[in-house]
Amino acid sequence: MPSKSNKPYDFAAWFTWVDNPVRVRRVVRALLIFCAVLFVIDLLYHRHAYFGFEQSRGFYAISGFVAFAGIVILAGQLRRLIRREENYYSPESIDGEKYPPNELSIIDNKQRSEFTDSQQNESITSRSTAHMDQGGDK
Amino acid sequence: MMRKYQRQRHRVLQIVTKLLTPFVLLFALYVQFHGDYGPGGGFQAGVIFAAAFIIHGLIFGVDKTRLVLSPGVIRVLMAFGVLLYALTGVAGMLLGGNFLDYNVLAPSALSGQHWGIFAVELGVGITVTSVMISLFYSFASSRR
Amino acid sequence: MNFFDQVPALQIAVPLIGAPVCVLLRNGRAAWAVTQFCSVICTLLSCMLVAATRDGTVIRYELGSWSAPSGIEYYVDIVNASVLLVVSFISAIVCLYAYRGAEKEIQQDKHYLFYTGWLLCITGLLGIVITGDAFNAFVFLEISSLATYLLISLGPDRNSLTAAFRYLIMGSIGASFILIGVGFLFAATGSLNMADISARIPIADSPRTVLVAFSFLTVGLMIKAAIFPLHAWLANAYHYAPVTVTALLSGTATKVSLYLLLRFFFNVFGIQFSFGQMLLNYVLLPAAIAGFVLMSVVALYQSDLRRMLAYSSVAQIGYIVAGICLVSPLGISAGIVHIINHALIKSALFMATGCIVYRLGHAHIQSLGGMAKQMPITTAAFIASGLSLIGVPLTAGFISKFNLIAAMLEQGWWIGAALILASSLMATLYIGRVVEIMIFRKPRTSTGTLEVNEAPMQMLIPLWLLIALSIVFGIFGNETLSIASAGAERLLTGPLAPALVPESAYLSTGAGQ
Amino acid sequence: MTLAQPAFLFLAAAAGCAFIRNAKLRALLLLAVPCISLLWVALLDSGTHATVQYAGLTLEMMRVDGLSRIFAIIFSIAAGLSALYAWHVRDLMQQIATLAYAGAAIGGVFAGDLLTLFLYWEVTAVASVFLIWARRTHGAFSTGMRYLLIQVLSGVLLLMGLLLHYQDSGSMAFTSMTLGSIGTWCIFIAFGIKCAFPLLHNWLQDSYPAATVTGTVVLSAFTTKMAVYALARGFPGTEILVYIGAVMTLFPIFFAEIENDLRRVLAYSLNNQLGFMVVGVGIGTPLAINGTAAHAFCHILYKALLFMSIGAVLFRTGTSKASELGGLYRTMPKTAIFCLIGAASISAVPLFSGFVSKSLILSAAGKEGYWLIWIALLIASAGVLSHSGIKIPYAAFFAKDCGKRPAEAPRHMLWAMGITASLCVLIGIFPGVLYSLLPNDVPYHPYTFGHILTQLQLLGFALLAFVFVMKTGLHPHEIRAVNVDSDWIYRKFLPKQIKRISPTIGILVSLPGKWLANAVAHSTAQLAKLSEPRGVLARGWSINSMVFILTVVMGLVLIFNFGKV
Repeated sequence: MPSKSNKPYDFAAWFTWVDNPVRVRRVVRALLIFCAVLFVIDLLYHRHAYFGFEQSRGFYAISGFVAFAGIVILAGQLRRLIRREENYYSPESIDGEKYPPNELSIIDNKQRSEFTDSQQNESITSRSTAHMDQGGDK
Repeated sequence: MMRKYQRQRHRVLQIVTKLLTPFVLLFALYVQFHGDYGPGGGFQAGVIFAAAFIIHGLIFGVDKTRLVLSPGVIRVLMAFGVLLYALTGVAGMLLGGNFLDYNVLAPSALSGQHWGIFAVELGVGITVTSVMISLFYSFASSRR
Repeated sequence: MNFFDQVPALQIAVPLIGAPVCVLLRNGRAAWAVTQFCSVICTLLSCMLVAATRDGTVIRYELGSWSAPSGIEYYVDIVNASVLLVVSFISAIVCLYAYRGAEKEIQQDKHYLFYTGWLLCITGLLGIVITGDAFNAFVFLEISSLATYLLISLGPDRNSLTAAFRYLIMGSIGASFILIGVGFLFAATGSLNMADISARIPIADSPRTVLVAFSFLTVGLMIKAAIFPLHAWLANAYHYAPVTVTALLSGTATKVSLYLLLRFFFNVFGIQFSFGQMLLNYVLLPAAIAGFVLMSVVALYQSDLRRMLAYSSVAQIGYIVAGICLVSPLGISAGIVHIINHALIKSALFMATGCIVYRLGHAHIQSLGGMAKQMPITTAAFIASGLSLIGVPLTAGFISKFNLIAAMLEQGWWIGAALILASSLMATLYIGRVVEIMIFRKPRTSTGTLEVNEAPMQMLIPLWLLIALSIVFGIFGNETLSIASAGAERLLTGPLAPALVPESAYLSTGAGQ
Repeated sequence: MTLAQPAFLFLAAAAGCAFIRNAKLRALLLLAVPCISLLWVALLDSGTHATVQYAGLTLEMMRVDGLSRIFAIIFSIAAGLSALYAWHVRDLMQQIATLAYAGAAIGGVFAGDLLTLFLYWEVTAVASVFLIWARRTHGAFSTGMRYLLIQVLSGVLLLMGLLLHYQDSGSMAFTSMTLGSIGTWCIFIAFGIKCAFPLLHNWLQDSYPAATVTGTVVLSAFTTKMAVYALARGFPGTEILVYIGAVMTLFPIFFAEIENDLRRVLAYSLNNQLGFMVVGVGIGTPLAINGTAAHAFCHILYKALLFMSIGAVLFRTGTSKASELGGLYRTMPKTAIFCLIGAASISAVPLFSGFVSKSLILSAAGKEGYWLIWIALLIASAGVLSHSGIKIPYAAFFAKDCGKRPAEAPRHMLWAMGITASLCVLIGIFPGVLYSLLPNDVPYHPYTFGHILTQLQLLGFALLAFVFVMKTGLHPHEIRAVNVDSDWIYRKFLPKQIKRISPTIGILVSLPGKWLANAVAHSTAQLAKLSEPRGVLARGWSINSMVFILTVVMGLVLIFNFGKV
């Protein structure tokens, strides 16, 4: 198995942080700081605007937050109304059926299934040895 | 004797038919060839001519009639009649007239008409005869 | 005598002579050769006629040199010259196809009969079109009908006999109606020559007799042309006849009846009579519209390809009739264009179906899966002609559909135009359904593969010839359109004869030999 | 050679494809033709190039100007990229359909008159359906049928409209029209169907998830953008479009948010992006039209990129359902990166292509004082971030681990995605290139400090909101379900009603007589049943009934004839 892992660079390493709550928290904190800085700049900088309401301080920040949250919450409510089971229209509709496998090239890469949550190290070399398969099949 | 008149019940009919047939045929020919001057013509003559064979078939059995006039011959006659008709028409064309123009068939228009009608009526007569007989054959044979 | 002067007579004489020759030869192959030869000659002859009449010339040929009102005359103008060309061309192409196409469907020992029937049928059809004599048209109608019954009954299916018999009954009723109509016309006008009748109708003693004649002729021709409520014979006949015969008939028989309808309506009775006082629009137009809407729906539900195409034919005839009923130059030329185009399209579709039947032995739509793999050229042919039937741009079908809708809108007939569009939507569906199955479905056989080969080349070449032609007509639509509008103009000018033949010149009754 | 045009190249190649036995060679052809076409389009001079006589009309087959050129360029690029993406496809039907479809779309934008437009309009409809049917399932068949029906309906409406318009105005020319006559309304609705106007939009969400992996990428580029082009050409400045567009930007985001099938999410998102373009057309100022063209250009690229990445996921895992996916970054990191670039582009993050095009439309709306519309677009921008910017990559590549460990996308797909992604980034960084292609000469600078600031604020706080809804559990979970849209009316409601009503009608009319009842019940509600092979209309009628009908017809004819005498 390790024979396959001698690739020059593994881009997956860029994303391992998403599975680490500690580092996610760190990223969220960075985002908070970034937003705060933007907000402060907005208070200081006089923007050119088309409409009066657009001029008000923090307009974009508030509208971005409210719009996003509003959409998600409203959509959640909408789902209650329009949700149906998958073969609602017909058991043979595309929602219910499987994509015909002969059109695909499904490869479940067993060599890489060792890539698990426990792996925190972004360095490429850390993947060179075999790991216990901990999270591959949960 | 027994072989010749198998169906004893119909002996009278059979003999009368035998006697009548030549006259029917003769009458048909008269209607045929008289057609260009008086009432008559190929259609009527053809039917009468065929009637002779049909009555023969009815009385003596179709198999006997088939020996007299085999379906192959009928088929040839059928085609020949139509051909005669059509070729007469074409002959008119080749001789410089229109299709079915009899005037040009002979030196004088009158005799041309005569010959033309003669040929065409003969064609019609032969065709009608053979079609009638072949219809009779096919109906008679399908009943068996 | 100039050869060209004899062309109208040769048009009929050639297949007429060919038919008995086929009987005499008693050999399938030889009979085929004769039929092919005659059809090609007829095509060339009708090409000459079209070329000669395109500028509006009228060719009148006196049969047996008997002058017109008493003798039979052949009357050729651009309208029937183009129909002659369609009939003989379709016959030539389908005959080429029949060399292999008919070999499996028709018993070997009946082949020569088949070709005899074929030639007689063509003789009759060409005769109906070319003649200028009402009674003679009936005679030719009978010739073609009898030959058609024979051709249908030669089908491989047991049902083909029943189908032929039903057609026989309905066809005979239709023919009798036509005969009655012609009889009444004779009673009213004292003439059998179409040109003469058209001149005499306005001065006829008894307009009621003319009315009855008109009614009988209309209904009789409606049967023969399979216009909607009187179409029922067509589905069975097309379904159970040998496919080769269906390909021939779909391109010729109904078209010829439509031509005769045109001729009687416009040139014999006159527009004023047919469409003005007669209220024909209340019978024929609703029938046409109901036809193309309902029959398209029906076609959508068919499980057999031949039957589906048969119903689609009835729908397409509805288009043609609707175009004619508009009584405008655009409408009539749309009708004539569609007569030509639909003949090409539907014959091609039936020929493609014939290729399928040749290899598969049937044409059940659901069992056509895997066709594209095994018979790609046939499938492509079916798609190409199917697109033309739908009326996709660049195909012949589009030219007709476009002009028909344009003509409808010109008259302000919204609903008619919308219904045509709806009907063409349904055509999309019923063709699309078949195409999807042919290309994307797996075969229904137990092995999962369709064990057939591509149809023989002798069948595919004529098929593609026809398709190529319909594409050419689609791209260069001006050519057919100009012929059709010349025809429409001719029809709209009214009576065939410019002046009334004096009563004294009229000899006696009787028109036939 | 005046007639020659890129569209014919495509169509000829499509026809030629059928005769090439080697599938690799066909794939090469598929790739080569768009490249040639791109060069060709770039070198074309402006003006009318080909006029032909067809069916008694003078047709302008080839009109080149700024608007048609930019659409033709992006269509060529999209065709090339999707061909590269589809390098592995060996299916002849799909290859032919792709070429014909792309060619027709390019031909459509060069059409100088309505009839030529109609011609290509129909060809796109017919060619594209094969990309759906090529999935080869029953579901794909019925979806394809619905798709084809709606597309052809649009075509026939266009045909009817152009004929009426021709009668009203005496001109077939495809230029700016004003709504008013029935003809122009027909044309407008025909465009609207292809452009997926609200309530006419279902075909889009219905069909795109049903197409093949590669087919969806191809589909996403052409039909709708051709309609946008047609609107921009035919109805610029038509005010109703502004409102239609605003609705289009808003309503799909809610559906996209809760949709499970990621390709359908993208289809909703496509609909929402079209809304921006339609608003641009509706405003109709030179800046707005520029915005529409630029946005179409960028949108084709990043939407193709997103469809490609989700297609790659589908290709490797066999599903594109959010509920079945997650955590795929582990083994498909490159696809994930490309997907993120696409997501950034569609969300209009500065330095990505969406930013430089969308702001044109927003600025145009602002300049013309459409404040309500402007707010709608702003909300929609947040919505885009939510479903396309976050949901798509998050659900597929991150979120919880679904346990699947598919291999990375095949190399040619990666190349296709890579090129598309770099185009997105390049346009984002160097907008001047794109702007130089735009039809109207209006100077515009997207990268002003205020603009970047506001956009970053909008996106940053929207992201914050995402964190908020995730933490509070308000974010809708990904569950296996379908959501009914207005297609419910024709897929569920109407069929049910017809079934329900038919016996009622039968009972109602049974009072006057049973025969009549049957006749009415059948003719109103059970036409379908009548038409089945055993149905009354379709089965072989007996001679009796044929003759009966004949008598009736004869009677009618006589009555009508003699009624008048």
